[in-house]
Amino acid sequence: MTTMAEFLALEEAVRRHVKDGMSLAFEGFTHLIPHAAAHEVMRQGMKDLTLIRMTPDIVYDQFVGLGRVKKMVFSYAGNPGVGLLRRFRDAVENGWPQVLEIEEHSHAAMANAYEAGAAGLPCSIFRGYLGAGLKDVSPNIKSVTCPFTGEKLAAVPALQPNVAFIHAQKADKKGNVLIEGIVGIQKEAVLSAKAAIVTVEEVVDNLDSHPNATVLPHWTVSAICVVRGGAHPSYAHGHYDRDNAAYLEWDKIAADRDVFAVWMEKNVLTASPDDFAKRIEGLEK
Amino acid sequence: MTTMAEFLALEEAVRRHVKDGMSLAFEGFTHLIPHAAAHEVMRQGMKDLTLIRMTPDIVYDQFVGLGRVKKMVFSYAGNPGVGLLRRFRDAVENGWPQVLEIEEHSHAAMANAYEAGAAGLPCSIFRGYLGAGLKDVSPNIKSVTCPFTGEKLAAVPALQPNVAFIHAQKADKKGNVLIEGIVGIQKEAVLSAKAAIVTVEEVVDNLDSHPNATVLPHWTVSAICVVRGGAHPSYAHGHYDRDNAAYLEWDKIAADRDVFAVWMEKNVLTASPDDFAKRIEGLEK
Amino acid sequence: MSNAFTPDEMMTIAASRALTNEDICFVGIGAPSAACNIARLTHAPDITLIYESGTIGTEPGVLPLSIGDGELCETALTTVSVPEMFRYWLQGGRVTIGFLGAAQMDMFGNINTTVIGDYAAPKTRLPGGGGAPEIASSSAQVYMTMKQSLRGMVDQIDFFTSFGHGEGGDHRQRLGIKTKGPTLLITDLAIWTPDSKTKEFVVRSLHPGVTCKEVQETCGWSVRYDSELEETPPPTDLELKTLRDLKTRTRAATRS
Amino acid sequence: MSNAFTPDEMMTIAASRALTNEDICFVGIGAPSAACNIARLTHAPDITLIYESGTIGTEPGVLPLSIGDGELCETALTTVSVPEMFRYWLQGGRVTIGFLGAAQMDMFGNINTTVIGDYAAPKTRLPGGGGAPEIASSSAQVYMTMKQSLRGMVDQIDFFTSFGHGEGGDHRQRLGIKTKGPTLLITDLAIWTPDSKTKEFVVRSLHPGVTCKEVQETCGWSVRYDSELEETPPPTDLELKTLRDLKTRTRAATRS
Repeated sequence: MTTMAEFLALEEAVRRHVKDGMSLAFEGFTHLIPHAAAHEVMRQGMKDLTLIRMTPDIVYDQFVGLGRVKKMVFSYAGNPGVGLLRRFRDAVENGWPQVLEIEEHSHAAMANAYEAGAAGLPCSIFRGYLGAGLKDVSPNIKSVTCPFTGEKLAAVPALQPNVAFIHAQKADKKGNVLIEGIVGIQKEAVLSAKAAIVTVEEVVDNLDSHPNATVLPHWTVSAICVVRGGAHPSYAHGHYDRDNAAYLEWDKIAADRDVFAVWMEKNVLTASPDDFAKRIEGLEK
Repeated sequence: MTTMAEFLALEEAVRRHVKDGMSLAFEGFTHLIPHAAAHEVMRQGMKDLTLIRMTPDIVYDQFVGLGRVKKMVFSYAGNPGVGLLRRFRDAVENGWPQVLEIEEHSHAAMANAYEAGAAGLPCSIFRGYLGAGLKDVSPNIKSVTCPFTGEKLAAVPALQPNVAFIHAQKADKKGNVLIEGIVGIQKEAVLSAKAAIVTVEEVVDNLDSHPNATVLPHWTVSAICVVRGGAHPSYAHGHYDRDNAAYLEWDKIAADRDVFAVWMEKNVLTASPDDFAKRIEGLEK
Repeated sequence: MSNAFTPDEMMTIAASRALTNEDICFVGIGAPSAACNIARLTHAPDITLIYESGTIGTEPGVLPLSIGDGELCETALTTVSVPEMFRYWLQGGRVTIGFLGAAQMDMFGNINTTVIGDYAAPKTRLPGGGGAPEIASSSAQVYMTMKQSLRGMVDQIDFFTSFGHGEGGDHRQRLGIKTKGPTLLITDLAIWTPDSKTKEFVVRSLHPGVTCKEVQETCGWSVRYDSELEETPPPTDLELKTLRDLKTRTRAATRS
Repeated sequence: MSNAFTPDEMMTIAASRALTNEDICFVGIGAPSAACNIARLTHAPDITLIYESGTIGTEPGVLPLSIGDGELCETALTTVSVPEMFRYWLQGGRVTIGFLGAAQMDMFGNINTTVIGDYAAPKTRLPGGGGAPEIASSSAQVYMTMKQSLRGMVDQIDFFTSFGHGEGGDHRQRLGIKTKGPTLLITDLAIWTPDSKTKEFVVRSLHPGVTCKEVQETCGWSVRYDSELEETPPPTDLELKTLRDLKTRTRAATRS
């Protein structure tokens, strides 16, 4: 995918690039989780989504609880440092508010699958799933035999989301994006996707980082949206800390269908991207 | 491979880790080429070597001209910015001073093969060699069919050198190694090898770099040897420039078997690692 | 400081003792993370701790709440991408100890963190495997730590999230797995290692004051004991102080 | 400055004109590198230049001597590892133009930089393919530039280092190659593009003062000309000054 970054309001970026039935990846490995972008998609009402993520957490619990998700592709569905995802459980165990199809992998498999997507390959091979049960329940885990050694390796298809969303610390004025700290799978998510929307803390004249820092050139990104605090309640290395109370609170909110609905209405469905800046007050570095 | 870095004199590191008949990779992509380490191996007389490198240049021309190389595995054998490698040509075209077996790949194939070695896989798959002639002359280029799409992909076996040699800017006192700038294939070369010898410009208290900089932990390195200027006539980003005159001069030295022999005797076989510091005078930053 | 200690503290400290300065340890969150950091803060200052978020050689001052806390990156030697972590560092065979917790395990060290009940229609949907399937097969050895309970230590796990010794014996070799698998289990009551032949976990040492009866009452399979059963040395003052200080620092940091 | 220009200068400048601000160009060393940088310094300041050493979005002040000069890294937006370059950036389908030189090519844009003579017993051993085999198949299009000579532009190449249009026609599609392959050849005498059907390179434009006879005398196959043959516009003053300044800066930097 070669594209050209446009600076857009988040509302407009989502309106232009996201449609019902698409596969979306909101990536972030505990760090830099694109909450603001996900909330905007929730507000605009897109449904029948396939949501992809290694570590779906609160934000996917929210999508699932709202009934927007047809299928989830993932490797670890938990509330980090807290416990289980209660809306996700309700969907899988009780089909509420609707049945949720799942495609489950290991982290190694998902990481390899994104990597293959970024590399333009149809699949990835790795030494994985040895003795593990997932390969018996997932049709997307196959094997390939090494033509040199005869070793049987696991194979998974490349991930190629319609749209990848990430949150990053900075973009420069041309739209080049810098990610620092725990960089996770974000570069691969962007490079594997057909379109990529990046929310950033700030736009600067010059990225001014290390020659080998993780930078996404502007022509790999479809839209850049400035949303200060857009990763809240997760954190942005060098900008603000994780809001741990919010993660603990989520466990209570998500425990009850009605409490969840009320909370979502107030904090997501009738809120705006601008609200995130307030949420990081007191957490800033 | 898990090992523990020892700080050694280069002479001792080579003596301990290198033996006749081994496969050695001296890596560096124009930048940070480990000339000093290669010269030490030449001085200690190891022979019947399999030399692996994406871009064998002057230093492999020297090994070949000395008759130490049984086989060369490579993807581009040239004198960078100058032209052909004349000792290499003499070996391939005339079998002088001895017949040279070659295993030739594309850059993409070699990069993938090192990557597979670093990743502990027996082979790598990629979209490569389409219509290209090398796959008809190399037994180490096979194919694998994607189990999901049916696409036929190229496959090459992992590279797993006995010893990898790289030159780096810095090590800290524990032996952790920092590489900055054009990092090439050096990390993969070290991680794919059974042992790794790293020459460095200097040892510092603290690497003090970017969180996502290219760092090799001390337990991935067998020996660290301080050799200031050890990449000469190539360059070390932040330390000294390329000695372009030396590359041009090599074209003349290597053009003649006798001139080559005299030059090697004086500048390599009777020289020492300490000579490199003098060679970068006037090129330093 | 009181000399009394909780079973939880004994568990963490006993687990920490198994680690050495030479280990490259792939750390699971929770109990494994505490044990690994106590080792680092006491007898194994040079141990290398790796978290799957990409942080290598990390030295957190407080216990991370998640696998990707900023603290892990800020104190790390270097932080790599997640695909690199799984490809070069775990699959590359560089990890000496994979340290895992479990929701459910059996006597052969097979682990379930996926579902309670049937996979397609689970009674309880758990988070899933995350890194565990390949940590279990690619680490040179696997250490495990969990609190004993009849729900946790079961005769039959509901799902093979990650493979320990399978049905026991040479089951790993038969599947072509070259690593050792689970070689140590530390619970809040005892230290277990596998029988060299059957690979069934056998109690080798009881923590101070623990009885065989308590071990059996909290374990879903029929427990085997070493003929020369030992008693785990109690926590030293240093170990206990280090653990409690770490927990205090962690609580303070989390609250702030 | 003289208005006179050399064929070499005309070649570089004509090649530079084919590039646009939107291009992501994978740059071969030598003539392609000069053309790409002239484009960047004249009409296409926003072009993205990538060199296979890992440097992305590089803006060298002087022409690099090699594919991995420090100048390329120092002026780059970012520098990635070589495996990442070939996997994510080239194979990932992000390159719009692969710009290659050649030692030997045929009328279908197939390139040989491997051997003159037989592969197993060559008359002349050349450097080999380097990045070219996959640049030729993974870039959306391939531009080529070389000086004409009977040794270089031959009826049959000795080795298929990289694949252009093979035997012509739909040969690429038959091999499952989805990219366009060579779509432009700029020599010191002319501008060539492939026949839409046969894929044989056809001269579309002669550089100022060049005759068809000169083109044929320096080309090893029977040359076809466009029925509406054009004349290449001569270098503008700005183009010529930019190129000469760049060469002067490069010479000064190399000498120092």
